[in-house]
Amino acid sequence: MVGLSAGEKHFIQGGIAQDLRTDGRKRLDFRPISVETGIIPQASGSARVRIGATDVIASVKAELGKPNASQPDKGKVSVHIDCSATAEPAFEGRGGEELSAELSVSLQRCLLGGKSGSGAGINLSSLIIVEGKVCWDLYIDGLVVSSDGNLLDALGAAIKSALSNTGIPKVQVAVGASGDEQPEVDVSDEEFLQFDTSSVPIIVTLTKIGRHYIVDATADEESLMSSAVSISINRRGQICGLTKRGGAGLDPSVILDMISVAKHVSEQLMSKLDSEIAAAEAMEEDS
Amino acid sequence: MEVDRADGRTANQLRPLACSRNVLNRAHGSASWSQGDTKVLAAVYGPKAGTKKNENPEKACIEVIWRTKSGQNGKAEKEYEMILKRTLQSICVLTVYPNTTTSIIIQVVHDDGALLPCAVNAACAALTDAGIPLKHLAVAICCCVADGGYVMLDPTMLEEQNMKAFAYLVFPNATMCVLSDAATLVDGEPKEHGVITSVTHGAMAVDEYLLCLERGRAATAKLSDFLRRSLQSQVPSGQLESA
Amino acid sequence: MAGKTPTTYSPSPRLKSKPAKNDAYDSVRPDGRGFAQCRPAFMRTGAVNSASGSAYAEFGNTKVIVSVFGPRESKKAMMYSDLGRLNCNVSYTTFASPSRAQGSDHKEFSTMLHKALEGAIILETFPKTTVDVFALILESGGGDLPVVISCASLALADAGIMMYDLVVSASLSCLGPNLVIDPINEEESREDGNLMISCMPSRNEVTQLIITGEWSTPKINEAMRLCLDACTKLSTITRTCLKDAASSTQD
Amino acid sequence: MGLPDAAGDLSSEMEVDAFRRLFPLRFHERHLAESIRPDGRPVGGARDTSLALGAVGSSDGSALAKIGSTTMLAAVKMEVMTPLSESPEEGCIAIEFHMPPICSPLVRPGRPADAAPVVAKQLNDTIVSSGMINLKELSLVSGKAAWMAYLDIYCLDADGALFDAALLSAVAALSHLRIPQVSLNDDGRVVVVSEEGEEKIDREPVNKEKRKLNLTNIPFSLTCVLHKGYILADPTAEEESIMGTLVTVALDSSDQLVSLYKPGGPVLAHTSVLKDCVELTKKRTVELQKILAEAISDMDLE
Repeated sequence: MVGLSAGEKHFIQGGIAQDLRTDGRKRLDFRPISVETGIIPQASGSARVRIGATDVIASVKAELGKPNASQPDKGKVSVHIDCSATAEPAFEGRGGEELSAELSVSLQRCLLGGKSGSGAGINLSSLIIVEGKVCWDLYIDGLVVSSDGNLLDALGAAIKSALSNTGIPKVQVAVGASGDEQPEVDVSDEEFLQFDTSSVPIIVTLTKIGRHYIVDATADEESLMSSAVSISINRRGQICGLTKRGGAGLDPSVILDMISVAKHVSEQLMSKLDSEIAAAEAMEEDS
Repeated sequence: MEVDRADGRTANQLRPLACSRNVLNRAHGSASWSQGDTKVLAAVYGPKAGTKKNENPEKACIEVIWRTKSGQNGKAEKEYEMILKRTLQSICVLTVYPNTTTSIIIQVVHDDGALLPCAVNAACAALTDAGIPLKHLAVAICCCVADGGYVMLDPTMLEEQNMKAFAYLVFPNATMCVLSDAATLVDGEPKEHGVITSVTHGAMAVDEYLLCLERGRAATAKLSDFLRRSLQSQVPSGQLESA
Repeated sequence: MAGKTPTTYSPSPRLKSKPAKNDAYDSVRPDGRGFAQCRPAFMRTGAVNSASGSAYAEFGNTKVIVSVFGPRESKKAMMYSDLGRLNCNVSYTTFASPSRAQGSDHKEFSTMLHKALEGAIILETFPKTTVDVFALILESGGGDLPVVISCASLALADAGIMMYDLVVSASLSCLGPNLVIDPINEEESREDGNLMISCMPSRNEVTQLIITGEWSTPKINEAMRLCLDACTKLSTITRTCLKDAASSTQD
Repeated sequence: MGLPDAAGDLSSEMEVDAFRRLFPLRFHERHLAESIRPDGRPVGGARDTSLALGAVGSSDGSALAKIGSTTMLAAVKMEVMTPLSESPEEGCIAIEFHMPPICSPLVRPGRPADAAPVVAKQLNDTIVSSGMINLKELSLVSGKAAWMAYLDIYCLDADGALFDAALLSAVAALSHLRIPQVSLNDDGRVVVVSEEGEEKIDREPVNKEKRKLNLTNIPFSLTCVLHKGYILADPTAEEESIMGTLVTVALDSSDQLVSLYKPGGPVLAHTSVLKDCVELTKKRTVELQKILAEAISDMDLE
């Protein structure tokens, strides 16, 4: 991690206090976002998102599986994030393991919502083929290629674009499969039905430095963070997940107006991301 | 009540003993010990610097590594390792090489009953071969108790399994010393009657256990002088068939 | 019983999940409590005397033991740091939950416990050393993490670790329109959303907040208000428990 | 603190706990000279023992045993298994001893304590060789279904004599065990007959009468420490670590010697010493049987 001298720290904090950050952005501005979809051919859906210098790749693989016994009418989704050593020397060997476990858990929490399935970004019941016997298993893998802060938002956006690029093959179930043995299922590889990602939330992380909080913090700003709140908000403005990271305590009222700010910022980010995805899809069609 | 044994031995007769020392050239000390078909190879890697975590640096530390013939180390092997470590700790002079670790590797070549006693004897022979300072040697024997309360020594695997109970006993070996007998008595009993280690399996009456102690002590006299003869012989790796 | 133990299954019937959307949410909960009523809390310090500080907590039938091993030298691999370190570990017993295989999420609990306590402990008072906080969940009756966090802060106080304030934690489930405080296993398995807050009551600071499921902002406000006053009630119980422990050692 | 002129009266100037930490062996030996121990017990006296049955709700049988401050929690969970081909009539018992990191400063999370598998093996040998459980009682439908009893023992506080407390809690948990009523449903799976409502009346329970295991000759044990001719019963962790020679004698109710376990140690155990240990264990077994009987009787009152 780049070491910051006391002078630099003071400089960054002073800047934020006057709503002017080192790279010229205001407190609530995002860095330029660029999205590419369909970059991994053998995955069902994939996307690469670059926010400033942070660069992440997400891929979605759909495979046939058996629903677990406690929820026979729902498919399964598993999120796994991997921090490659190219992003930071600290991620070498097992260094990045703790951070990637933490990222996987918060992403899983934001995507799957409550136990009864409400607020889930992905509608698990739509993944069912034969109740109790065969369903789709979605394996979502994220890879951090280069890290300059704000990993969670970048991964959230990458997963949302990868899901919108995902095609689930159409499936015929052989009739007459009685009893409890696995029914015969054939998967056609031409027609794909598009995955509906309307309710997939996006994640906005607000980092508190001194008395103010900023959006889309770079690695330097993150090293000054006293605490951070990541809020995932879906298109309808509902909050689908919230995690307060970082050590120092926060006053409840501060958290509440952080939530309102995040809702306001997420609308801009949502529209920007949708246009980027549409552009990437269009660019992918004609290439 | 004479119970004949499958291999025709009498109750107190041990299986043929064989001990050869200095069988491995890289180890500081090594010995192979076999009682009948049970054969164990022990290697000692001399006092190495440093002790393991939470071990007492003022004393030497003994580390036992048990290699089974095949497969993984289960709970039984862990227990053997702990018992062997405690037994050897009580016979080694730990204060001579403080802050060092002596590792003893036990490789089971073949197991046909009474495995732990055979390992103890092999470890003692290997320690003497490596020249580690010892207070006295340890001699181990397995006595099993038949249903009628009848005690037999050095059972094979088969006998061990279908007998009511069995006990592994470890005694210090008989010392020949110039002091008069009275001096070596410890509260009325000769020193070598003290039990270093005792592990029993299966239920038996208390006096059956005391009978095992008697028989075991009688057998250790024979074992001790076999051990002494095999150690004294100039040719360290001579195969000496027991009496 | 040699060799691989044969695979076994538990004969108890699968927890038949009640129809998820029974609209008429009965106003009384399965165990007879009101919506804003917490489970009876029993806490005691000094449960493990070979630890430098320990506590036992029983909320309804969630039973937890936490033991703290006072500032001791950290693992050799750690670099020098002039701030003390906190090392947390939460584990379940095999019989904690009805089905044996459960309890896989306790790795996640360890990091959450670490984040909840991190803000409250004055790390500068024990530089270069580590404070180990180990928790064992004896029986899991629902809402396990909040009980572990409150019990851990009590154990830290018992061990004499300098803290800004005691950390207490409460969780709340949203079942359809109702906000249900301190949920039990059954309610948690069919909740639409969950809010868990851990805070320092006298400083009115939130050290950790985790929300899952779909929430609107007004609902979050009300849920946080409910949780915070449950925390203040809980903190009075914790303080009285500490006072009794201190007074009993004097006389 | 004056210069220690003579080694003898060094202790008079230092306060007691500094002396205890610096010279633990001499501290204990001064107590033994007056044949008492630092916590006031006589040399042969055991610590006060308490037993609480039914400590864990989510298991079929459980018990919390406390000997002094050594605390053990044992719980039994019953699961159904298909019996092994060579013993179709018999169920099975799996005994597991855990030392979680909360019980002692020496245990680190992730790496199991090295004493744990040894105590687990000892427990397994003692319970199996005492023949206290007749595995045939665990059978449901011969050849098709049988009980697998998972007995898990957790050490909540390790302060010496772990084996005694573990064995006591295991035995108490097994005597508190209540086997759930089960019946075979249509596709051959064993399902608990839920007490409140009999869904299908036609399936009569398979094991109506067997509700409790009858345990014959229950084993109890006592650990003693041998030191310079003294036999200290029921040592604390400190005494165990200073005086290294431990002898654990396990007797069952008909005074059969289930196990005599002496893993090495500097002091040699002569026959007379072993006899005294067995006598102490006999007295201790009577005490423990009384405690267990009380615990079971007031548990039946509930």
